[in-house]
Amino acid sequence: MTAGSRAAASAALRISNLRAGYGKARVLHGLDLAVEPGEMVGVAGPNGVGKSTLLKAISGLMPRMADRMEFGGAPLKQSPVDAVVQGIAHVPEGRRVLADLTVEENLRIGGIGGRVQDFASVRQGVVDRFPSIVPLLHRKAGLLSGGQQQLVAIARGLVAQPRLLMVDELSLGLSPTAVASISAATVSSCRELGASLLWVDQNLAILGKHCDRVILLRDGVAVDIDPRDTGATNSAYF
Amino acid sequence: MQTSGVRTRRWVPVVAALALLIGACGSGGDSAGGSAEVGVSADTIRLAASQTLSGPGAASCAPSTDAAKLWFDKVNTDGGIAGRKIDFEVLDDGYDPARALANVRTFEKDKFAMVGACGSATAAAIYKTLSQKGIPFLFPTNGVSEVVKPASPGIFQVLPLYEDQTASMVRYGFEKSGKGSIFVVVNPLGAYQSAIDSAKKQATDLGGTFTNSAVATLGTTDYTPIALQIKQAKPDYVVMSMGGSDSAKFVNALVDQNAVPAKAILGTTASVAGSFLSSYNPGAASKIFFGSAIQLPAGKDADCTKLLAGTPAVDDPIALTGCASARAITTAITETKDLTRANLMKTIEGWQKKEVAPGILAELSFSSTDHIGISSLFIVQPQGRAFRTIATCPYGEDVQSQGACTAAA
Amino acid sequence: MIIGDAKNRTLVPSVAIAGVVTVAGLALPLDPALQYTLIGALAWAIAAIGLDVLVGFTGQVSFGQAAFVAIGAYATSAFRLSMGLPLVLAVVLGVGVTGVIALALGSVVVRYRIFGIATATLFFGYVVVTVLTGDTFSTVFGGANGLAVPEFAGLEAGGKGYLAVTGVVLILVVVATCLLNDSQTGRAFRMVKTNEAVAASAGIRVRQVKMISFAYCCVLAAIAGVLYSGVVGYLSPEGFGIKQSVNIFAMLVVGGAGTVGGPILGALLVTILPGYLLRDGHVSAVVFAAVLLVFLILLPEGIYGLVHRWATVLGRTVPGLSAAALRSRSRWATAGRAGPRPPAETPPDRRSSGSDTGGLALEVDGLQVRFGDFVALSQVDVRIESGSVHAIVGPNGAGKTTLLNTVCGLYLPSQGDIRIFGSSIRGVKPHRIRDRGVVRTFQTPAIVPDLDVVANVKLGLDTDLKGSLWTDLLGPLATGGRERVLESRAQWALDAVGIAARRRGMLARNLDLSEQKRVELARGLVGQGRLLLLDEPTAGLSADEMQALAQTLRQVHRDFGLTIMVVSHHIGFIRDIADAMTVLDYGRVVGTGTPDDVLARADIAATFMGVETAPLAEAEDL
Amino acid sequence: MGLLLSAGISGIAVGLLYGMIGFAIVMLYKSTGVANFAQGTLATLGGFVCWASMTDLGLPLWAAIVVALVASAVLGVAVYFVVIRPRPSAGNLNITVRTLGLSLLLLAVMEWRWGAGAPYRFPAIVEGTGVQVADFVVPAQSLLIAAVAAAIMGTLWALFRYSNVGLSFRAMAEQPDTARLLGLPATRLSAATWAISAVLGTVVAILLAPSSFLAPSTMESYLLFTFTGIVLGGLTSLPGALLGSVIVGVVSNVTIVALSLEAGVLVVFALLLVVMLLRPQGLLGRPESVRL
Repeated sequence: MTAGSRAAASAALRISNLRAGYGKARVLHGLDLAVEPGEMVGVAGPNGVGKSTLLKAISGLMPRMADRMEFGGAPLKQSPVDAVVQGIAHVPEGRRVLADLTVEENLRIGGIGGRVQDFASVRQGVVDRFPSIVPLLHRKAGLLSGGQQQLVAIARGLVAQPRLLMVDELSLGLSPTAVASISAATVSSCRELGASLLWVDQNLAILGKHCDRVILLRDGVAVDIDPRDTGATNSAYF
Repeated sequence: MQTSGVRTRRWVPVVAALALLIGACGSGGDSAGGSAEVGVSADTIRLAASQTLSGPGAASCAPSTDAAKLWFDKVNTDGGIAGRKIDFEVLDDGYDPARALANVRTFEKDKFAMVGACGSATAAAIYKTLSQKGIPFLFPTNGVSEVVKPASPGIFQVLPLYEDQTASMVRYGFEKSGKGSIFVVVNPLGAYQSAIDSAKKQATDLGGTFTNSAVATLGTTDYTPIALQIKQAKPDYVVMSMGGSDSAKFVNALVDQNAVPAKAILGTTASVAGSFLSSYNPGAASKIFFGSAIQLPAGKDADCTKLLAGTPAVDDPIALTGCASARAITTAITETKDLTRANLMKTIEGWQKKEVAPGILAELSFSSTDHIGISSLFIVQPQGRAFRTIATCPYGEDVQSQGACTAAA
Repeated sequence: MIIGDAKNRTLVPSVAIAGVVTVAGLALPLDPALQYTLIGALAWAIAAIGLDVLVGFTGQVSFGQAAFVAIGAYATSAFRLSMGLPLVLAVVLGVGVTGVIALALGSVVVRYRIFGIATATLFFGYVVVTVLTGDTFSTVFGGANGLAVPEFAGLEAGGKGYLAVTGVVLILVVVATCLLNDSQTGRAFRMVKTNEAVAASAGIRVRQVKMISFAYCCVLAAIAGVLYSGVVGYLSPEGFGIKQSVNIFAMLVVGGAGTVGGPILGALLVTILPGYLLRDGHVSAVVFAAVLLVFLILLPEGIYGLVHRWATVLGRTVPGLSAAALRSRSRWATAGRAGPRPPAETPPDRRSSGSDTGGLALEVDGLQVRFGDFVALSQVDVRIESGSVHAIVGPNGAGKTTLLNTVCGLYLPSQGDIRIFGSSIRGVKPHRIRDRGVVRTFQTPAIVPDLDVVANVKLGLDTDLKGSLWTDLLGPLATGGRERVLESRAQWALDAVGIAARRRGMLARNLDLSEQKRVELARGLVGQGRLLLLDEPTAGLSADEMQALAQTLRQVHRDFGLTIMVVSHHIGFIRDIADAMTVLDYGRVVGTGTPDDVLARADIAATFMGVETAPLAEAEDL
Repeated sequence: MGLLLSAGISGIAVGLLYGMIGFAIVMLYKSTGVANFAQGTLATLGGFVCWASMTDLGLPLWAAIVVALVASAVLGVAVYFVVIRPRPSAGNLNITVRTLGLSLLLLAVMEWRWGAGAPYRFPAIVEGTGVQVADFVVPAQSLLIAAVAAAIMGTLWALFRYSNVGLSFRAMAEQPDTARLLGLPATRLSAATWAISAVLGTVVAILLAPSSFLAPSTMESYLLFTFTGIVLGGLTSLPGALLGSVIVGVVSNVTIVALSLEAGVLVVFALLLVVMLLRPQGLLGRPESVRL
């Protein structure tokens, strides 16, 4: 495809005995997780179980302890800046687009922190992959609909040329059609870029449909489940 | 309650520490002089000053006590006064009358006399206490009339009040360039309202007119608005009673706005300072006339000129005044046989046309009812980075009795 | 008796500090200059305590405290000199004038946060100095040259007698401030400091509380001014400038903000160190600023906190000291037990109408809420039957919390109307809405971390704060009866939500999350709440805790017929307790009815359960 | 009338100076949440570095200005790391008071080192008679001030609008957490903000010093009016800070000329209170959504 798609070689994420939480309230107690290069991994679980905490711990946004925490063979430092440089892009829960900035500026911001050499071509690659973003480029991100914002947030993550893209609650507050189209575009982008995907969502069905592997978080530890069996598991925790 | 143990336990050490602190401070303080007069022993005379050493006024005030210190040091190296060395302590009051008063309270137990320093407000705050306790307060720079008029016991000053100075300057201006209209600008130095009123009275008495006045806080950054007012009013004279650098800023604003008055800018001793010379715009120099307590440039052979030679203070009128005042103090002490506060005051009250700092100060005369010593005011004009004396005007308590000024040679 | 009963944290050590300083000053043969400085320090300590009430207790700021000291001092002196009033009358009038000016300025500045209040008070300080210096009032105030203050009833300015008077006034101020701190007003101060929005929805008149705090701060400044003017004997504008305001601020920072004893220690250090020990102006200015910065950056708890920390460590290591502490503990504990014990079960008065059944508790009609260009809620209609449990569900960002905030008055609707028990809340302030029985909890528990559990719950009873400042200043003598009622109701509410008795004396910050949520719920229950708004009460709770909460809610709902409006993500929880539910998405209502009916709808199930079916009617095409 | 018009024009000149300081304060406040009460003394210190470079090192004016600007950038960064960054959990009030403490410290150091000879006459960067507008002579220095103010504000505007650094500032101001998540170096950006605001302050001090002279407390009264201008303008609005400052300058100068210096202070304060009462969000600020 375009220049943007060739750069990223994927890398493996290895975590063992991860502990993290907010102040006194510990959320994760000794979690093990591995994401292989190029693997699409979904993480499901009810509210408050620590899905977002997991992603924040990986990107270094919150304090954590672990016996091992490596990405591409190198240890992960406790700093979001380093995580981005190492090739981890984090699309936070609730999109968190920069409301006062235009969509174009949001994309530019995504390219500042990372390991991007040729921003223009990377950006072009991402925009090509999300054609519906083109007419929005000069609008303020805060005025977009939820689905459009989610798209911008994911595109903003992708322009950092990640080797691992982490998406928190992609489906949150979106209509099923929006969820379907954004999910498809995200997964295919990752596959083309050769990036792994760590996708946290309450919507187990959508994870099952798109991911290679789905993990269920319960009481701060991870249980692998069969992605084809997600329908049955769904009602278990609602 | 469950946790009350932790709560109550904490105060025990707090209080213990506190008691230690107070105790430590308290043990510092008792010493009593054993001689006949407070502050005078067989080998020492203790003098002190409360001076503006910090804050905006520090730069223009500090040189006076610094120079006094130099003078006392010289006296000490020369053997002191009748075998007694002078011990001189200066405390900072930051131009805050309350702090000045606090300083006086620390001085009152073991100092013989207070050496005057900067500041009308500080002098006004402390003079009553000093007077009541019989502590001499020698030659402060003060513009508040109640401090010296009527004469308070022990309070003597060299400089005339600003209200008398503005009147004298108006008189000098009218004498030199003819009568006209005046605009008065003052900083709140001393009784500034009286300074405005007396200039106004003098101008109208002499057949001139008063257009307006303005008051600006000391340290005002932008004098443009006042310059604009003056430009509108078009007075013949601007009369000012302002601090050194404020005078310079004000004069500069007048020049910038083409608002320099037709005839002259007349100022008081407060403007005669190094800070004026270093900052004024010489464009208006020929129209500027200031009253000065000291002759400028000072006589080459004067003790203080020699003492300050080689230091930047030699050109600083305030330092020269400080040194000359210190010289007057040592003269008075030397002339007092049995050194008590009362005798010192008598010595000074006895001075008639006394030369205490020839080449710098004019002759001083005091009496039991007149505690302002100066007998003539020098008129100085800035020239480049120095002042030059261009005339001498006789000065007396009664403005009407003042004679005509004589131009300097 | 007062001391023991009030179980006040700060009263004993604070009075001890003030007392020791005063007694030491009286007993020791002090150097006159030190004695003079010490009296000044005690006077400034009063101003610093006042400022601490505003800053440390209420979380506000003032950079103009010295100006209020000046107003008190000048006004009193002017009443004596210009009008010839006797001393006592002049002092009363002088302090009163200061209070009135403080209320006037306070009514404007309390609307602002730090930046605005700091600027306005800083400027006010400048204005006061300018007016005092200026010639307009120079005949009264002496202008730049200042004003000589006549002696106070024969007390020598720097003498022991004056020291004794100043010390006694300081001790009285300390006692009053500690009592205030421990009263309902004091608790309201803390709550405002913690979170103004939460305080407002708990029924606290936030602006009024801030004004009380501001006025108290300034009145203490005025008292300090009177004492200071007497010891100095001379007033000039110079001494009350911005620099002195910063000095007072430094006193409480260095001493320990948020305590009563701290500012006294700070005043001693800040006044005596530069004024007496380090006499060189330049050195003391540099040392002073450096000390202030070191405390701000490295020791924000101040001397008081530092000594307390040492004392705790010391208490563990030195047996004698801890034994002494133990003795004192048992004594206080006995005193506490000896006090009147509230009856264990005293449910709050219910309204005469009895429980709310029949009619509508809440009607939301065509509600629209906008933030600038963003429309958070549009055309929202909700009806909640009295006595029912109604759930609001929807994805993040759907507008659920916005809806709660609008119902309790924190946000203004741009269109539409909300009626609570039949009457509109248009233009009604949050605390008034609270008075109508609307009680609210928050997603993250909005408790006051540095108050104990019981005090936190008492805050929910803030319905008759008005006019209580005066009685609060008198402490248990005047408020003992009310406090007992508060105490018993708080204990009852804590019983209701199942907080163990041994946890109730702890600081709220030390509780775990589910307990904090229950404390918040207890605060909601304790007042005469009729409509309970719960925002994500289940977030972060384990399944067991959630079940326990559901049971608690069912119980209070049954016992008191409360109407409950609850926002939650947990469908199971909602099915468990709700009679009806409304589904929000993109700020609009997409479904309403009984939980079973609504959740049976395929489109809604899709949103929440991830079952792919036909898109929602209003779904966007990206 | 001509007099008041002149006063108004002179007020605009002063207001531009307030506005430039205000720009620096608002920039810091927006991106780091700190109201910097040390802005004035930091600026004065920059002015003194410039002055000392000329008198002690004998550098020509332009070189001294360069030295001062570089030194203030370094100082700004140092202030951030030593005074502001440690213990961020202490809260905004604590950190705001830290800036006051810093201001006292810098003032004390300047008094110690340079207080004795102050105020110093500072060389004007441009000489000349200036331009006559109505009755008012706009001095050449004021024209320079206007030009520099326009250039600085234009540059800052372009920086914020177009450059990656500016974009990062805006992201940090809007959502600090998200900015960190996107790998923006928050620490370096904050340090840079402090450097820029210190440099801006020094520029103002160097422009101001020729007319108001250089003394440790030179900027104090300016700072008060600057903060007032910011509150009038709306706290977080850069154009608001400029507008508010110019209004303060004009109102103050017109009142001084029409009435008295004292009245000038009182009228500006009254204006502040009226705006706070009637338009709490300031002239160009956004209203707060929560009411209490």
